Amino acid sequence: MISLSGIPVLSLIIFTPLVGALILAFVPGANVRAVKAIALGTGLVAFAFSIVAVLGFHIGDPGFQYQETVSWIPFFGIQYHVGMDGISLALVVLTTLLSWISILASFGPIKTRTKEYMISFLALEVGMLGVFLALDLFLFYIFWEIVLVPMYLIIGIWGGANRIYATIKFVLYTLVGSLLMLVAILATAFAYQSATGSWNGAFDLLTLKGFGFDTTFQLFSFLAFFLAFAIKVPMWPFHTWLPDAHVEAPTAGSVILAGVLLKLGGYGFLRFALPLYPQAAHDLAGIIIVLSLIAIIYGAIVSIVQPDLKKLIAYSSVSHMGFVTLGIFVFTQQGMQGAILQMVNHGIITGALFLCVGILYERTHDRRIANMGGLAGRMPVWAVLFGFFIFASVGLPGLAGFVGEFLVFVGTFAVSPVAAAVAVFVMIFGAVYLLWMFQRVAFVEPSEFLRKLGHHLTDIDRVEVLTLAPLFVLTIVLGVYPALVLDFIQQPVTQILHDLGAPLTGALL
Amino acid sequence: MALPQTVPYLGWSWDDIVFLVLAGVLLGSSLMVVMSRNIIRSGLFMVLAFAGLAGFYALMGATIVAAAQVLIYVGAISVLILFAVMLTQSKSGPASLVFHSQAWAAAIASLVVGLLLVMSVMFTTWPLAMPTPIEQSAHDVATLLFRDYVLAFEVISLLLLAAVIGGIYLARRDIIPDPGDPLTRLDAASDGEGP
Amino acid sequence: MTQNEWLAIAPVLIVAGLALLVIVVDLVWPRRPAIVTGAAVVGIIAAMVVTVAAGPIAGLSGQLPLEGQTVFNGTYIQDQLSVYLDLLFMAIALLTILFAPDYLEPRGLPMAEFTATLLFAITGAMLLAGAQDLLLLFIGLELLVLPGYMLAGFAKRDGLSTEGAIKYFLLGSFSSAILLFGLAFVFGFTGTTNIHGIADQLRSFTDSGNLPVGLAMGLALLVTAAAFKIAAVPFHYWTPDAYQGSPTPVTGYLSVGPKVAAFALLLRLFVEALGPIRADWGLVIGILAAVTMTVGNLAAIGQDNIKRMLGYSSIAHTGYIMVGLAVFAAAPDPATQAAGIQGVLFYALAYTVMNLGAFACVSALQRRPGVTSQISSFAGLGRRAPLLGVAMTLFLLSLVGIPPTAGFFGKAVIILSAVQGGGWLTVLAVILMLNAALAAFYYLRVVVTMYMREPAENARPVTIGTPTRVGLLLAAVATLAIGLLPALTGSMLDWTLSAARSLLLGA
Amino acid sequence: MVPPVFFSEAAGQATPAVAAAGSAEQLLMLLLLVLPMAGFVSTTVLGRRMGRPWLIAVPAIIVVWAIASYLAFQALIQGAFGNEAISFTAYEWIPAGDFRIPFNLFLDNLTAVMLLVVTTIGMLVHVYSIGYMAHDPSRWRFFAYLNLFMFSMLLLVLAGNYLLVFAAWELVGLSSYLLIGFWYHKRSAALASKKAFLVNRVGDVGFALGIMAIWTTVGTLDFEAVFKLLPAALQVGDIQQWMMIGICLLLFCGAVGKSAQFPLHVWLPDAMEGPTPVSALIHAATMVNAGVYLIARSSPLFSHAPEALILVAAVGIFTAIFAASIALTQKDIKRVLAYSTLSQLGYMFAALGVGAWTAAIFHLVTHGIFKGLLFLGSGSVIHGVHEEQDMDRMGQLRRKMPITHWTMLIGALAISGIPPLAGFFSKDEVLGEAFKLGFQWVWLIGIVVAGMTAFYMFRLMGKTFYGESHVDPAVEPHVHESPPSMTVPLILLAILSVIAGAVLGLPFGDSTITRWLEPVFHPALETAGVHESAYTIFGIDGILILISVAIATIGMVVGWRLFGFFRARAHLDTVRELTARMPRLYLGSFRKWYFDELNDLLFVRVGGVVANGIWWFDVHVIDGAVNGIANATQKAGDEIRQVQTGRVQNYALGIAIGLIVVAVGIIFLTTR
Amino acid sequence: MSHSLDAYLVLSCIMFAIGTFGFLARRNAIAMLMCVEIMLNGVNLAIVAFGMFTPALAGAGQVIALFVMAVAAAEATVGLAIVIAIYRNRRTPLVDEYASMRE
Repeated sequence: MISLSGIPVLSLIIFTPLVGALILAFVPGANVRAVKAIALGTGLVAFAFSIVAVLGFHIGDPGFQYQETVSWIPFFGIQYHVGMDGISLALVVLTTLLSWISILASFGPIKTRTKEYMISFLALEVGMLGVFLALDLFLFYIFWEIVLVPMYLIIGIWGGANRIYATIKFVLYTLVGSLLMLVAILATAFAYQSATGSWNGAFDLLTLKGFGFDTTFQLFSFLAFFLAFAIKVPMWPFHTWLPDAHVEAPTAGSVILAGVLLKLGGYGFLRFALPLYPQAAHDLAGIIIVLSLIAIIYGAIVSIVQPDLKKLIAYSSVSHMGFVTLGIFVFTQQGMQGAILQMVNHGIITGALFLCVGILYERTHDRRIANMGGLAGRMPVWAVLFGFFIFASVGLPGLAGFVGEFLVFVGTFAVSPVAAAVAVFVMIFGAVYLLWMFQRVAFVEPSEFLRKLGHHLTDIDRVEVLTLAPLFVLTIVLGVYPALVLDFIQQPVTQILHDLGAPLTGALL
Repeated sequence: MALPQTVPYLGWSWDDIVFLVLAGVLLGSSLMVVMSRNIIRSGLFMVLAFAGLAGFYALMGATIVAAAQVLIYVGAISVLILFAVMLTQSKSGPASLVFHSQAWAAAIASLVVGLLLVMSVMFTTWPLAMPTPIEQSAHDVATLLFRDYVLAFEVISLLLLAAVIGGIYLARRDIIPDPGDPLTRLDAASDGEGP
Repeated sequence: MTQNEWLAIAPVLIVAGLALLVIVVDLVWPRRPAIVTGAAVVGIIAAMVVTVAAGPIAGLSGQLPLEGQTVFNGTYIQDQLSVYLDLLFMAIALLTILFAPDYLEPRGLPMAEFTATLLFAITGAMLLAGAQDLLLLFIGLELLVLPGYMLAGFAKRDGLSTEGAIKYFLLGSFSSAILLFGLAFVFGFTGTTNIHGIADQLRSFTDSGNLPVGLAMGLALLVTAAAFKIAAVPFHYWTPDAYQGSPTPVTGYLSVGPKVAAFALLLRLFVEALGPIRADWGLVIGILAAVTMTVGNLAAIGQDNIKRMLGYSSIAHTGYIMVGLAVFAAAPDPATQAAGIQGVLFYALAYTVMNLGAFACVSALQRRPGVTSQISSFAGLGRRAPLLGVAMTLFLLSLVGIPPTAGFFGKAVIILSAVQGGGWLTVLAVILMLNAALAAFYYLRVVVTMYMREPAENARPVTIGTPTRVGLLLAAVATLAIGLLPALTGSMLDWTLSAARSLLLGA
Repeated sequence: MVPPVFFSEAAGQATPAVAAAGSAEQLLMLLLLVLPMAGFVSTTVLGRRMGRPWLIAVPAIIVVWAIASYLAFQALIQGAFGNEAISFTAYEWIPAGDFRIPFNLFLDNLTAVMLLVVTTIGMLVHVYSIGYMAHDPSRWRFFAYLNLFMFSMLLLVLAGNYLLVFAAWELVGLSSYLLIGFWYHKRSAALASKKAFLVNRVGDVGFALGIMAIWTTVGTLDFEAVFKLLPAALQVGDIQQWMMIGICLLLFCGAVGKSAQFPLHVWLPDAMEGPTPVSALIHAATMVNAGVYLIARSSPLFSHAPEALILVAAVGIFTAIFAASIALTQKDIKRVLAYSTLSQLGYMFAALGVGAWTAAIFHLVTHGIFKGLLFLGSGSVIHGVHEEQDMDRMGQLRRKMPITHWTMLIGALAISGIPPLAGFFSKDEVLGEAFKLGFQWVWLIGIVVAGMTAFYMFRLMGKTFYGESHVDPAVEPHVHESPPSMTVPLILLAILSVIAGAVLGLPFGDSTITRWLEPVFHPALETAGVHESAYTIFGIDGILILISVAIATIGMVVGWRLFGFFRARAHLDTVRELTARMPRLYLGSFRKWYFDELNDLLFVRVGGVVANGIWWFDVHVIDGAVNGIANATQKAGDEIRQVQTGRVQNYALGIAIGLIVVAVGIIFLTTR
Repeated sequence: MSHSLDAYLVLSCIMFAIGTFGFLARRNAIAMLMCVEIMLNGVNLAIVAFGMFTPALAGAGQVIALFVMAVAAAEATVGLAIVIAIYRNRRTPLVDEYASMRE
């Protein structure tokens, strides 16, 4: 452990990408090599900072660490207040890691307007990191919305054929949810102000979370937060933007979208919705559990018949993220820790899957499963890696996916065996769609379509291996030694459950 | 010759008779302004209406206003309007249709508006009003004008100046630029009409 | 006139004098737009400096007492509100003048007349901001709108411009008559033209449901006319036509100047004079606000002409600002009432910079005559003129209300006041937010066109003149800085709140 | 069956005590896992470039075998660990609040027996594969996978808690998937591997739920603790009897999947698409026994749920006869063996169900040996006739492949239960115990199955080695005996098949294996109230033995009569006549009672329709609603803009109407 | 009657309504302008009447009426200038033919 007192670690993490983006703005766009180098360098520096934060982190300390508070709009008591606990830490590291991987993975595929692309990407990273670190509701909301714009551009400019439809759908859908959340944030702050007579701390999570808002108010505010987060997660039935966005986004966009953006919703529930409105969370947990179960099974079943690789993975995300919400809303230590672990795992695994699909797309310019086949023979290393991540996604023990999923199961079973029994069926469906897809892509003889490509169908190259390697290692490490994450989130989850009060009872069976 | 206190036989005060006559003139000519087929006749009826109004002002004892009414409206504005009518009527003949196709709707709407206004006036007791007009000297008016409303008075001059400057700009006939001048042609299609 | 009166009126005088000066300059050096622009810019900056710097002498900038100082026999007031609005109007004038040459010069439209007319209008707006008397209010309003009609028709050889102008003029005069009748009712009922006098007279009608019918009718006339001036639905019909027809810099001006000034009228008339009977007009304003923003946004969605689209969108923004007024009318406690007014003022500022900025981008794009204001003109702008594209994107995002832009903070302040008010105001806040999402639909369409569509075959590079560059920079910086810069945001919030408070002292 | 009433005083010593493992044992146990894993990793990385890719994998497993033998020797013969199990925790795998799952290894006599079976057969199969796979260009993958399997299987038997077992359970499933699909370019192999994994997953759902139920009830998953706490909880009434039954049935679900019991048996025959050594190792000798192991391991729980045990017995014995009936008519040599495996596993489950725990494990061991032998033999045959598996294209191979022939003959005799070979002892134990414990119906069906088993095995032998040659004439001249690397394991396994039964099963009554496993099953037997009755070789036991041997002999003889034996001719026309006489039965058996068709209908067709239906719902209803809202909004906007006619009078009229509305509204709202 | 505020007010309201009708119904721009003038005059009548009958106003009515006249004059100036400008473009004073911009 290293001492980091007095160093604004979190600001360094958040704003490193911003600095990178500003530097890029002044680099001539024609100098693609420099642009790429600066972007990757920035991503790596941010990653390094986040590792520094990990090294300096006190695991046993239940509160927020590295807190920084700067008064921003004192009129309303709005502050630049950031802090990190175990949950933020896990997701921040995930974000910085996936960001530089995505940047690296974009080197090949992004051939036009590289500079703008990289600037968008770094801006996106700023927003995501800010969301995970903000402790001020207003600040949180700002970062939350900032995420939207670069993603909008990334899908809309560098995306596929139907990108404009997809990107507008993405933005509008998310915006509808988040704008209502803004109303709730402001209402919450005001409720605090009117009760205490002061705006001081009215937007500060740490002062607000112990504050007992009245029941009706909690209900409405929670619903507004819920809508925002549910759309982001996305929970059934707010998920239909996801397949479109994923299919149209460039590879790295999909990686970040699945890897980090979806986690914003889950994180929002944990960090804001539950501590602020515990009563409402209790009241609505039953419904949310049911929605999660639907998402889990429904997403998996719909995945089975998807003809497009990316769409399949997108729907599988709906299913996998269902575990996250399920785990959160059963209000048990195991469920919640499992949910967080599942977020990290899903980020790694699905990110890797999208990278794999992207690598394939680079060579074939196609993602239709029907056109694939026999790739195990044509691109053996790729097939091995793809298969590896598929099995991780299936939830094979020893790889990352399993532990989170199982913890959610266990946590759910303790509350509602029936819910667990329903959820556990995804073990079958998940295997069905992934293995069937893998069979059609990698096995049997190469299709006519692939044969025509001839020698263009080369195996994975060095840079691509480099993008997948960290994820590969992490998938194994987190499967074998999940304590790496679980230890960090133990205390915060205990704290959240403590804030929530009584365990969930009578919500569901 | 002294008139009797009231109108013989009717028992109405003279003022009332004057009021009725003026009201007839005012409303009748106003209607004619609105209804007349020929716009020039409309304009002339408007002069009459304005004059009738001046009569009312005089009847109430607002002599300054009455005078101004004659000067400004009857004198200046009417002439201005008539000039404009002449200017725009010269080439194309009088329009075959005076009224817009929505005239019936307009009639109903304005009737309702009028009824609402009249009823709201009738059903309201104006708390500060006296039963009869009050004598007001020109001096009072002048004092108000140049003391209390001095700023407004200054501003009015500005307003008129602005109107004049703008009016001149808009109405003046520019040296028609050469139709072959690309600038002019582009200008014509500069807004909205393009694809 | 006393020294105080001179000082209080000094900004107005400077601006009015500047209008005359511009005409003289044009007479001396005809057809030298650069000189006109330069003189106007310098003059406006001077007026702004005077407005702020003359403060200590007249008791401004913090030393100005909250209740302000009334001059000219109680017809004009210099208080926090009027100073705030004056500066805002001058900023509008400054930006408009900076943006104008790029559009006017290639079309052979005279800069001098434009500038003079614009400055007359600004004078009217400034008078409106400080008017304490119905008469001054009316005359200020006329001084504001009459030059507006002329500006709308400024491209007098362009059929669309004059068509827009005559529509604007006819309907505007119609609404002026309605307004005047409303004023007459109020004035007849209360027996005074003084704003405070009216408020005093009306104090007995504090509960809803006990207005004499004549006063109610007057109120209806005033609401109608005022709604027309701010372009609220269903009195908004003129807006799209006038906006589309006007020369683009004029459209930019029309979308902010008369609108903000009309809100100043609403503040002086409805809040200050009719404040005691706010329970009677609050609900109507609330309903109009909801209808206005919804209709404005819906109508903007399918619009292909960007000026017309921004016209509809400005209707929607009117709705947003009206929420602040509704908060004032319906809020139970003075603090929340002040917050509502603060929302109006803060949003007006944000709206000014972002909307003017957006129009400036359109006008810069149209520098080359023949470029239409169809959205398709923006195709590939992100690549043809990257900086212009970035600026336009910024303004559009701000109009949507994406943080950390001024538009977002403006909305936040208004919504905060609405949730403070509670009750149906919260519903209004939710409607506002849903509308913001709706608005994203069409604003982002422009971004799509700029970045995601290929430019037309014959698209030529876009060049921007220096004044426009400066103006765009100013607008962009303001759009970003309001909210993001702690010091600026804080002082703006403080200032708007004290302006609101000073207004409410009289109400 | 006996209700669980004798629990109370036995509770204390009922559970075997656990001792911490010494550091030497710790190291050895870890090495058992590390070596195959290392072999897997290094073969994966380096194998492609190695000329002899088995050079890492095979030695690694030989070492593992040696270690396992040493440990088993220590445990079983030396009794070095006493009657106790040894265990140790390597590290904490999952720490999540109260849910703390250690990575702990556990070794008791049951584990030791399993270790012996797994490593011995595993080692032999590895050696065998050197020859069998010699010509496959990507055989490095094969050896890597085999090592991965060994790692997983060893973890499965060594694991000290349920979750770890589950993890290993899935990992063997993965290895099985990879090995079945080894020739991935064959469509059938790709489908079979997927099917194996998926069907297994169905069972795993139950297993997983069972684990959750156990943890939720007692808050731990460690074997020792669970076996102590769960019965105790039942005793004091913390949990109900039905919960105990439920937990057992859920665990049984897992076992049904992994051990391919009815109705999840469908994957195993298809799994024969994998290379034959795989079939021998995974799908005969080791992995498929995991279900048996799991239930044997959980005997302290099952003994408290007699109702669950009845179901186990029923499923087991039904599978036995069901699979045997299919095996009668199959043409593919490996499929016959596969169904035979199912059938024999059914025996084991029947044994578990009746409470004959030791007999089940005994049969597991012997079956592992002779079925491994048979599979490897069949592999040798297939190799010999150039990858032909259809028995109708074999025949008369005994001369060309003598070693294969003789070893397989031993295997066939062993499985048929002919004394004194291995199968005789274990099968007799299973059937005898069933009869004596009061499950006469199990015994009866078991006897019938024994007859069928003897018949189909000798049908197989006849069609393959005797009768007339139907080998492809083009291949005929090249048919040859396999290389030593293949024949040596065959010979070794044949020897084991001969002696294993006698070594482990004698003396009757208090046999070696019974002594070995007594400490493990003591609590279960205690609970179930099963008391050792004296073994009466000249009483009931003798009679049972005679009956079963007689039935087996009959089956055997019918087999030679119809399909030939050494010089005896086959009577295929009789076979044809018989099948023609009962076409439905024949076809039903031949088509595996239409289970593949049923699955295809249920899961592929109906499931596909359902999935497509939900997708349709997603696109048209949910997303349709989203797009519908968007479109409606746009439409509304277009409609609203119709108001904008461009005509001033319309606008003015609008304003006037607005004025009227506002006026009426305000007057209505504000005046009395 | 001549001494009743209500009478003058009613008269003014009727005049206003007539003007409104004309404004809504006429097609000619100048006619519409004239109708606005009628409306303004109607209002002016009300203003003067209020002023004359209300002692508190003390002549303010008259002053305001004067101002309104000035404003009306300015308005007429501007309006007529615009009419003339558009007439140059469109060659017609009929407002309902100016509908190039719609929707």
